[in-house]
Amino acid sequence: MKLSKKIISIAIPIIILISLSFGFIFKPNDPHKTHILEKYAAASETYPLGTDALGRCELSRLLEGGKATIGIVVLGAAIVLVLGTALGLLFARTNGRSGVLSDSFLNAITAIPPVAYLIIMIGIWGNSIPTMITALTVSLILRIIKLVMTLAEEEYRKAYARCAFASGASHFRILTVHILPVILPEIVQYLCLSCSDMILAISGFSFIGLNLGTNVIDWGYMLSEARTNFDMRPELLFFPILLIFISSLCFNILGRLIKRGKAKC
Amino acid sequence: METITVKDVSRTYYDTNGDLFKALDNVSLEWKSGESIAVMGESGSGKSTLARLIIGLEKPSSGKILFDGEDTSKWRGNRWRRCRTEIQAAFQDEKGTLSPSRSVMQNAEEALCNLTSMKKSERYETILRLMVQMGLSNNLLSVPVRALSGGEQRRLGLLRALAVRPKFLVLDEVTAGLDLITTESILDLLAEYKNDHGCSYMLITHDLSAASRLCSRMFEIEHGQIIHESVQ
Amino acid sequence: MNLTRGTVVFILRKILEVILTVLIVTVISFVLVQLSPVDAAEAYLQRNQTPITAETLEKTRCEMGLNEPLHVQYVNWLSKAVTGDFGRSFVNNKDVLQTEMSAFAFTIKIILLAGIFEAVLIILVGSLCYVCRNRISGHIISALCFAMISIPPFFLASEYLDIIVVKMGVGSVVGNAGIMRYLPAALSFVPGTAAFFAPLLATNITYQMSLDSADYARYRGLSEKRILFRYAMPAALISIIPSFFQMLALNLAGAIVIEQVFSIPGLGYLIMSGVTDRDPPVIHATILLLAICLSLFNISADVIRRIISHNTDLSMVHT
Amino acid sequence: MLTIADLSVKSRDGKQLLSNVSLRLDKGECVGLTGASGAGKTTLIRTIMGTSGKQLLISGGDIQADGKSILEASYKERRAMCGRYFGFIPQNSMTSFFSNVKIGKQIIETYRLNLSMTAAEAHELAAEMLRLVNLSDTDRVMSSYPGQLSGGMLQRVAMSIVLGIKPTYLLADEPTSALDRENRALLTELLSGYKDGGILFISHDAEAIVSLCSSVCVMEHGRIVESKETGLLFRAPQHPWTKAFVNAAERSRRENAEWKQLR
Repeated sequence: MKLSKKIISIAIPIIILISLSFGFIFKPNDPHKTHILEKYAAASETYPLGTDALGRCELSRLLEGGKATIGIVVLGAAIVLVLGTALGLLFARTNGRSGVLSDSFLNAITAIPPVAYLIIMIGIWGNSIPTMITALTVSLILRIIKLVMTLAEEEYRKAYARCAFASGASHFRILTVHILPVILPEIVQYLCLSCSDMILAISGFSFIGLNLGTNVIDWGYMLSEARTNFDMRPELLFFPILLIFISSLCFNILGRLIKRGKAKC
Repeated sequence: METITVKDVSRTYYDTNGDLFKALDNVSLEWKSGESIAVMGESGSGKSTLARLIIGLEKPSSGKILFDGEDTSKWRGNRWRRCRTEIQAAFQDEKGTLSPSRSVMQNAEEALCNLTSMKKSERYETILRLMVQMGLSNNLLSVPVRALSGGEQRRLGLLRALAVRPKFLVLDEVTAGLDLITTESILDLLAEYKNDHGCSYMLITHDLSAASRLCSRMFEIEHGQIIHESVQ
Repeated sequence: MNLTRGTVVFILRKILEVILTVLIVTVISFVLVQLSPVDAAEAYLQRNQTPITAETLEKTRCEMGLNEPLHVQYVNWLSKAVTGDFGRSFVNNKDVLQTEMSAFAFTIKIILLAGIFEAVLIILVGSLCYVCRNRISGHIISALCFAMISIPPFFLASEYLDIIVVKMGVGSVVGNAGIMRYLPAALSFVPGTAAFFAPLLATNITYQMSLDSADYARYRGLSEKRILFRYAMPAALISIIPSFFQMLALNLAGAIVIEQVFSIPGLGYLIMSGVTDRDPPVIHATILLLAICLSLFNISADVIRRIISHNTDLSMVHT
Repeated sequence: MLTIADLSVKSRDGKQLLSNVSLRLDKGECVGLTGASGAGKTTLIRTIMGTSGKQLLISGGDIQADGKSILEASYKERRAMCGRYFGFIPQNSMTSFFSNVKIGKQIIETYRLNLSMTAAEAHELAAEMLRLVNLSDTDRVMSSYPGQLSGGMLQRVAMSIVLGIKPTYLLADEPTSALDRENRALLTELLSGYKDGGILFISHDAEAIVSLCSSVCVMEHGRIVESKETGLLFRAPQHPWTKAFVNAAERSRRENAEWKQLR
């Protein structure tokens, strides 16, 4: 029973995240089409959550927004997970000698939090989905490579790695077959927590105007729009922030569950 | 392989605040096949370092280790792998010498997978036979490694090394930290295996009774130097 | 603190790392500006409504020194930057160093103010979390904290402005002097960070209280309160400080968004305006300053972690 | 006289840790307690000391110290007995002292709490006791951190604390298992010299048990399976675990003796 309880508690956040990022497939109507006549329409059959200041369907905009905000983060995280772990294992020094210069270089790069890199890149290139994805992956991947290297080197010094070597296992086999399953939970956990930070950062940027391009809808932008006529329809403000909160919460929950799962096993 | 010679080997490390620390100070000894030797000394005397050098986990700072006259310090990974079937090791490290993410069966067959071309079924049989011999019940096979007790983990480490029928077996403190009864059972098992398969041990320990039971020659090591050799 | 050879080497390495960070980040910013779609010279001409023709472009580019190859530009900039001369802004021709310093003053005030509030709140909520760790109230508080982490600071800031200032008329949107200028901005960081660290402090105190040393202290006759306040609490607090500093670095990066919401002319504001107006000297100088601040926060976290791990073994549960 | 009568203890999640344990410990007497690891020995110490709060539930039996039941005593009274009335020697003193506080400070704090004396008197007593456990360089020991001293020295510091306070009952939880040969002999000698109270000596170390304890109890899964005078136990063990324990102890004693003549 215990194991299935854990699987369920991991499955729920994942299902929520998937439904939010792929919800746009089921959007009732075109999020961009404006119907000035039906401005601020109440919830109805055609507009399940009513319409916004320009009469656009709120629900479809929310679902479209999910694609942008979470889609980018999840895509970036996937790239970072695969590439970062591979590069991290590749660079892990198994001969025990730690190069001072390369360590300092790595520390230097990762001293800057990913959000700061995001700002520098977005600021200079202007914000668009490709920029956001490259900025996100580049800044996160550096940290993942450093994390994987430190973890792999730490595990390599442990007795079981020495024993595996004495049993004739090659470096590659020790790193992938023996060490990777041990350090993978921690990598995934770090990624989940970073995704949560990224969601807040992305929506923050588009909230202050650095949005993902003119025709791209995302929750931060919807939030800043809804803010202007806040007292007319407060729930227009409520929906986006609720979704930002839920998606960030799901990533945090995933991160914590994986850690607790790791701590147990 | 017939003899392993250690010719005035020294090994130095840098300790935490960067000063040089001599773990081994030109040690020389002969280890012939068919003869078991014991290396005795208190913790920190350098005996585990000697074990790691002989198995090729580290390179000596100076001096040579010869396998039948061939200098091993120049060997690369796969050259070591070729001689692994003849020399194996079992370590003590209480944090566990078994791969935590793999099951008991996967750990047991690690040496067999890497060194022999045995098929899955063959490997399964050998492991089962050895499990019975070691007094480990075979329903432990699919259990994760951390569920095993200290004694069982030690025996599994031994089983993994013995599975490839090595001629030389380096045992680094395999009975340390175990209660008297489990120690006894492991020593009985090693004695019995020695008579059946003629395997020669290098027993590294600070436990006098274990050494006197299994080994004919004993070296006492202190601060990285062999200070006394005696024959039983 | 005994300055062993190891510690001196460590500090030297850390200084090297700060320099390396700064160099890398400034190179990145130079390369990115070079690759940026809009050319600084063009933007300058547009601003001054002079017709953009081949030779006017060429002339302004010469003035700006943008015509030399990238590495020459970088070396010139760096050599001048070292002496504190960051050149003049292409937009308002003011000395860049002045604007940087005043912007820096704003941002640091916000971060430090936030840091103080966070520290106080962490200790209070953390101890509360520990005291009622086995009761329902303890679980409720940690669940609340866990949820607070996911509330974005910029939302708290915008809600403060919309509801408290506009609706209830308390305080004013712009132009409140003195500390009131930074307080709301600083306070918008506090809930998120405090909510992250409070349960962490509680777990650490429980960890410290369950150690062998605590047990032996009990057997030696020390009372539970004495062990808690003289040994467990300080140890737990000290072991949190390194990651607290790293969180301040994160707040610094986040401040950029908050400053926009409150329109406080801090570093974030400067980066945004520098970028939208295509003003390379301001961009490079601000990014340099940001890189220095961020790496200093990061390095201080490492130094503290080293001091902790060296003469004490306050191993923390997790960062 | 410390008498434990049919003590049964359950953990919070209902696991039965001790079931009707009975034991008597007189002043000046040393009773050995041995058994496979996880047999409940540490639980017994925690129950006597009464420091585990809600984690352990007493489901039966009683502990009488000098005629008064300590289970009925208030929480405050029981905590006051720790250190003053019940002494303790840890198994691994490397992790038992606060690693970020100087040894001298920790000793003086213990003395001042238990013997209500001034700092100067406590410092004087500490120095005297350290010399008693032949840690003659008292200033260096008292001004160093636990991390800077060896396991053997720290164990002797713990012993010096006990000698200073002279508790009526001394509980020793595997004091010799983490030590090498010389320190083990030294600590055993110090323990044998302690006549100011009863010692409950928990250990696997057969040699120490033989030289220190007048009677030995063997525990298995929270139950006392055998309790005899030491000589009788080693001559005629009944319980299977005791038999194996005695054989192993006998064999290692003989081999060590042989090996010594050889050298």
